[in-house]
Amino acid sequence: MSDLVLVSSADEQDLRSGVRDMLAAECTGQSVLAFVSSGADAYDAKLWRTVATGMGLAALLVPEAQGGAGAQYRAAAVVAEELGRAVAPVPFLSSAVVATTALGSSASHELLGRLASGELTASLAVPYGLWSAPPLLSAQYGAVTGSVRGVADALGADVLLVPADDGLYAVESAAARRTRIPSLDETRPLCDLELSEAPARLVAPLAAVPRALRVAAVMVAAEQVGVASWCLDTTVAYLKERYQFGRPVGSFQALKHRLADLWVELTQARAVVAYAVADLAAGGDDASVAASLAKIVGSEVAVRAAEECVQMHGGIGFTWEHPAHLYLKRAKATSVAYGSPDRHRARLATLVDLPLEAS
Amino acid sequence: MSDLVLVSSADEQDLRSGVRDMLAAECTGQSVLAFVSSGADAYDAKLWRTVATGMGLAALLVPEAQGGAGAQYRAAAVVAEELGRAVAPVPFLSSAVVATTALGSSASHELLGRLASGELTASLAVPYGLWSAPPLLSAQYGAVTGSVRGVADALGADVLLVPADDGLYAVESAAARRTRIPSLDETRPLCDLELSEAPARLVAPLAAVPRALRVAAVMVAAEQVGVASWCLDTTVAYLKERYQFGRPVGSFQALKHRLADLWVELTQARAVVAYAVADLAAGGDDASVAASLAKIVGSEVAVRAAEECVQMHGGIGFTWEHPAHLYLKRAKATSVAYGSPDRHRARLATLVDLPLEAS
Amino acid sequence: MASVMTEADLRARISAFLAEHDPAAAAGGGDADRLAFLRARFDAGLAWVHFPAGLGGLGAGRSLQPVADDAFAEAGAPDNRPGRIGIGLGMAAPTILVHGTDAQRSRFLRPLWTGEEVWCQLFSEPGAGSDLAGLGTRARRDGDDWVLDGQKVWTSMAHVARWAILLARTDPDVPKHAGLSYFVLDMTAPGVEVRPLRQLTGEAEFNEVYLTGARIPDAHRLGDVGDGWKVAQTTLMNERVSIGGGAMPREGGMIGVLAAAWRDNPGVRTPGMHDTVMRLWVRAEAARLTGLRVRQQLAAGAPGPDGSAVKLSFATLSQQISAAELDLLGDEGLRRDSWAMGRPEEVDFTGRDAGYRYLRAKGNSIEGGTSEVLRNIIAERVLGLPAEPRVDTRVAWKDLPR
Amino acid sequence: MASVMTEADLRARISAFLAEHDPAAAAGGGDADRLAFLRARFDAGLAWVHFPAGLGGLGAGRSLQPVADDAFAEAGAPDNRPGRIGIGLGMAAPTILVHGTDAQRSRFLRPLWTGEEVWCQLFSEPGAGSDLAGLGTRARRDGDDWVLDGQKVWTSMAHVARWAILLARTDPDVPKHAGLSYFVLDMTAPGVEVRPLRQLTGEAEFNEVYLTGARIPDAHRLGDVGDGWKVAQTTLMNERVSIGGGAMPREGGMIGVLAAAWRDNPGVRTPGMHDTVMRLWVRAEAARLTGLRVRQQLAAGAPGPDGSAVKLSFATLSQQISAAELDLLGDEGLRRDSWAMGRPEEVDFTGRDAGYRYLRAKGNSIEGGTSEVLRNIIAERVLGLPAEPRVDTRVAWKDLPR
Repeated sequence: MSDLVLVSSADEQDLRSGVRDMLAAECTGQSVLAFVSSGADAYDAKLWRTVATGMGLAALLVPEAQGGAGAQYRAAAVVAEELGRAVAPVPFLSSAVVATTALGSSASHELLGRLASGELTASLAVPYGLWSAPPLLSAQYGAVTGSVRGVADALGADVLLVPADDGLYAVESAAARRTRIPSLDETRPLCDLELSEAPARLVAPLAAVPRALRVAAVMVAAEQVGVASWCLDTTVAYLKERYQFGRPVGSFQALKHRLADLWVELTQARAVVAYAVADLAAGGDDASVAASLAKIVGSEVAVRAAEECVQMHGGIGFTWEHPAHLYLKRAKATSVAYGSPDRHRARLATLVDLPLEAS
Repeated sequence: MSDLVLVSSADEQDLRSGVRDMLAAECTGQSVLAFVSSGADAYDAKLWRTVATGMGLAALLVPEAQGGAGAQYRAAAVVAEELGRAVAPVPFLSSAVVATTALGSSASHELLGRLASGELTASLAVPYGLWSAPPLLSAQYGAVTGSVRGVADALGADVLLVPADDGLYAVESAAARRTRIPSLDETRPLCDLELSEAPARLVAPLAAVPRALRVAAVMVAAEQVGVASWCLDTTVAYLKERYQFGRPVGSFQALKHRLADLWVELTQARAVVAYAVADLAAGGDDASVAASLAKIVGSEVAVRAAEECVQMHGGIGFTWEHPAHLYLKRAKATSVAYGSPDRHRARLATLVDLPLEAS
Repeated sequence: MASVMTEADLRARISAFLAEHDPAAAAGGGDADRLAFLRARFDAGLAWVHFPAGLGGLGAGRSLQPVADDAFAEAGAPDNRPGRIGIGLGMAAPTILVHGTDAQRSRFLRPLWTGEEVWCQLFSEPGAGSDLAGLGTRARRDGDDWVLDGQKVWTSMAHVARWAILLARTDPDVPKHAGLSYFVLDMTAPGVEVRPLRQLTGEAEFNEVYLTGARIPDAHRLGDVGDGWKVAQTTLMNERVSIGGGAMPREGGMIGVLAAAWRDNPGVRTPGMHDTVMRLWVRAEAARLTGLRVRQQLAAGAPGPDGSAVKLSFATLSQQISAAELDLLGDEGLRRDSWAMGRPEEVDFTGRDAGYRYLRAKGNSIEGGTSEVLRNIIAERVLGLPAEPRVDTRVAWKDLPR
Repeated sequence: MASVMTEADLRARISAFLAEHDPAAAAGGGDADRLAFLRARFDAGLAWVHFPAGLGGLGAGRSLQPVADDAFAEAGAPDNRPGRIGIGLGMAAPTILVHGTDAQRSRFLRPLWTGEEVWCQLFSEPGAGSDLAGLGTRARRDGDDWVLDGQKVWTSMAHVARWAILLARTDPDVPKHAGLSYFVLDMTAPGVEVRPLRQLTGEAEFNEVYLTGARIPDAHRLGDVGDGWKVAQTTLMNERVSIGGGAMPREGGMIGVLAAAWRDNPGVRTPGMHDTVMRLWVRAEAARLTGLRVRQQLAAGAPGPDGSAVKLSFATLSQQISAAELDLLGDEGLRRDSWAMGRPEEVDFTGRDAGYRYLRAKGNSIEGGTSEVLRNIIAERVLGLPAEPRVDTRVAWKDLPR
């Protein structure tokens, strides 16, 4: 496994620049703030068109046979990181990563082509914090019944992928009752779902779910690296220009040391995520260990970076008008998404033979 | 419990000054270093005579009927703290606290008078890290057989108090084979004991052991506060006089903030230990919770303070010639003595109804 | 100078007062009854008993105040809603008492204590947070008035306050600490504009206050011109004493919320979270016992520096505990009650939902002195460590880089 | 400037060399055979292949060095015991290569590489640790010699070294960085006294070196008079690169020791310790992957600053992991093998007993640059945060407070 490539290729660097430039123009702290403050939409539809259709990024994990770009995990991770850096309110993670991966496990499906083009979005109907087996709804006679709490991005999705008795079913979202929950991170809103004999098609085996969750853990970790990296960069820039006591605040050693430690942690998180992504791209020999590692390290650095960002901005970091809180909320919410660090450490213990109980 | 007195009385302050002044003269960093470097003795006999007989401090926890001062927990804690501050190599904790408390549970015993006068020392023959039920030796026909590993201060003790089948037995230490262990903290040496039909007298019920361990946890925590407080004071003094970059090193903000945090932790440890001692003195309504709290908080602050002391002294703190390492070793060794913080947190969880498992 | 008032004396006075003024009737009556009762209590010297006679007190020892408060509470008397007038009680009043003229004391203290007039504090500015002495709001002398221009921020209660204590720069040509003066501002005066300041919880507890040619009569200056920094020390000292103060039972405050979440949700327990909860429980109990010990030191007349430890660890703990609660609850903890912009007059750090608690706790290490400033204070004033090299204390304020 | 040497070229040369010099015979023979083989390898340019021809190298790319080392190792050739001559290889050699005269290079590099002559480093002083540029050992010119007086400390291998690289003050009347010069000292010269420095583990890895009128010919000066600080940067840069460097498998290093202790001692497991072990396992694996990525960046010719992250986290982790091992083992972990004062020539941080590992790890955040200095470097050079106000850079060294 040590021959996996952990550094970016030139193509990946170009992709990163392209996405970052686009987001700098179309997804600023102020625009996300306006999106969140209005609370009206499920996601930023205009931005999503640019991301999905304009730049073709919804197709990254769709097999080529279904009109996609093939399983381009390395590219998808670059996109996830940049979208995290911008706390972009678009369903890339939920639709283009999680739902697409779940569907991709089935031999082929026409839905995939429509997801690849950005024409439709889909959401896997599981609780946002799910990390093990999903709660199963009941499926009978081509219809699904039951409820799921706290589903990410289901509010704006066209299609819901619902785990039920004997497989994963596709349901038109209009057939479900969806209740929006005021959620800690309004850039990725949650809603509760109620399905009552909703017409459904079997689209994949249930085994698709754990695989999708594993990919989700890695991609959300890439996103978290983006969140942390915005927080660190923004804090450093602010501390260079903010003067107190006749000095730039960034010259105070206690803050410098904390930021140095944070940078070390971020550097490590980059390496861990790079490893998990490279492992996925190479076929996933170490996928379970790598995914848990990435989710733990990514979650911890994102939360710490966002907390330091708020604290080191002082009063202004505590206001609604400064975007720091968007990152704090995203960081904390994604830290429990697809399993908290604590859950993943427990899983890892089993995987690496460090059990709590004597065997 | 909130009417317990957590501040020192004038008498306690006088006692503290007296013990501290004596130790400043008779137990310096250099003298302890010389003691440890020679590795010859089990404890500093001359110092112990001053402490035990000269100042009468071995009698503090001996009931008045046996020639002692009564159960003066508050005074004993002051002494333990000051002895910790000086990493004094004397068996106050093991003989005058642990063994004395264990014996004191019996109605009356002539041994107590001899311990009170400092004429004899005793050691409870349990592993230094014991925190629950002791390993029991076998007792038959007034003789005890078996072995115990890693007993504190047994090497220099005149009498061993040995938990065996049906009670606590007193054994002349000459009747045991004692093997000294090179121990992390040579100011409180450990040894292994082998007893082969050693003549023994039943002196107390087995219930004496957990009670002695509870008192031990509190008194070792007081000692740890003394260790931490020496480390903090010494580091602060050094950083005021040590210049690097044309400035006193103590003017560097990163170090200042770490020391401020350490001071906060020490302030809290003082309060927790004061509470545990006050509770003991008042009859021990909350003794189990208070002892575990004190042992956890005391252990953590002592280790942290000693580690910071070594680090902030830079190179000189890593040498044998500077006494900082004596405190580091004492702090780390006492952190596992009578149960590590981790063990005590587990116990506390049960005591305060925060169980891991669903009930 | 020992107080001549004993606890028995005080209790006798209170009994006599209550015999004459029916507490239950006042509590059950209208606002006017309530106010009449409070005014009478003030006039009887039973408001803050350690204040001088004639100003709501009896010149008694500070330690007797709980006796009075408890006695009135037990009798069912109406209180002055201390949560709503905390700035007046905790900061303005002690400052007016020490630095005010007789006229200022007589005018301000009684309606302050009864709650008729709410106070706010206009110190912080967008450019002067930790470095309060660097503030730039200008006060220019004009006849018998001062004319104010500038912007203040983080002002709780400004939208309901009648008066503000305010720090402004009267001389930009001297080093920053020397050019400040301290005023009482009428919040209803022209040129005072209050705007809500929404915070990351969604609520707007605080305000921004814009001063545009607002006038303050010189008679409302507290202390000498140029002595503002000294006067402000009295205010800030009292602020620090009041934060994180009250006595609490075991599992009081934020740790009680986490402990309840643990007990109520056996399904989400893991060994790792158990360790986290236990570590925090121990830290919280240690902090609580420290608070208890600090109060005993205060009562014994030996106020050690441990109070700063209490405020610092309060902030750290409330943040760690509220974060652990979210970790424990997982996605269930992400559900908020609402993001609507409320304007709460009293703040409960342990209230609402887990997300609110987590977010609100972020303010605890910023408001009332950042944790960083507090660590500096501990390092220098408690441990006696040397100050950093200063570049801002000998230069005229106007020449400082900013 | 691209190297012309390809990997295939290099392999061909090595094969040719090995055909002429029997590696197995050299390894199995006496010291003289061993030495003859190493000298021949040096003369063939196969010692450090990125060094110039004639100085043990071929002017090849640095990335080809592992090819040579692996090939010789596979062939069973004797090595130069790199653990024993690390200071020569890692610090003295690159400095001599960059700053030395031709005569110095010819004299010193060959016996340095073959291990005939061991080197040590005389930089740190009791009064100059983190602030190395503040050092006070004086070098006074006397004819063609320099006369040295002062005390150096933390010198590993001084008791077996033939040569030392040494930094001394040649001009105390200028600011501290400007008054230093860099020398090569003959450790066998009169006036050089080496005393073992016992450390808290009980061992004496290091020495103190007292210089009392020791003489150095001016021909053994490296770089110009007054340029010592600049020359020392080459040395220190190479030191940092070499610390915490080697590739490791998962659970290599200290974490493997802790994991084994966990697996071997089911009786001492608790949920709390499990959480600690898992947290450290994750951190160690993250640090390992970071090291892997740093090496890939280096190989790709893009040496990012992540190397400082590796050294800093190595120190933190080795301390936390060794502490956790003691916590896990309880009183069994307090049993040491011995407190006797050994004089190890090579150090294994993961060796001996748990107590040794805990104590020795304390040095990891001090030796080779404290963690505090490393954090300053990261903050200023990587993050670009502003320096603190400096009080020591414009004053003559002799006038600095100390």
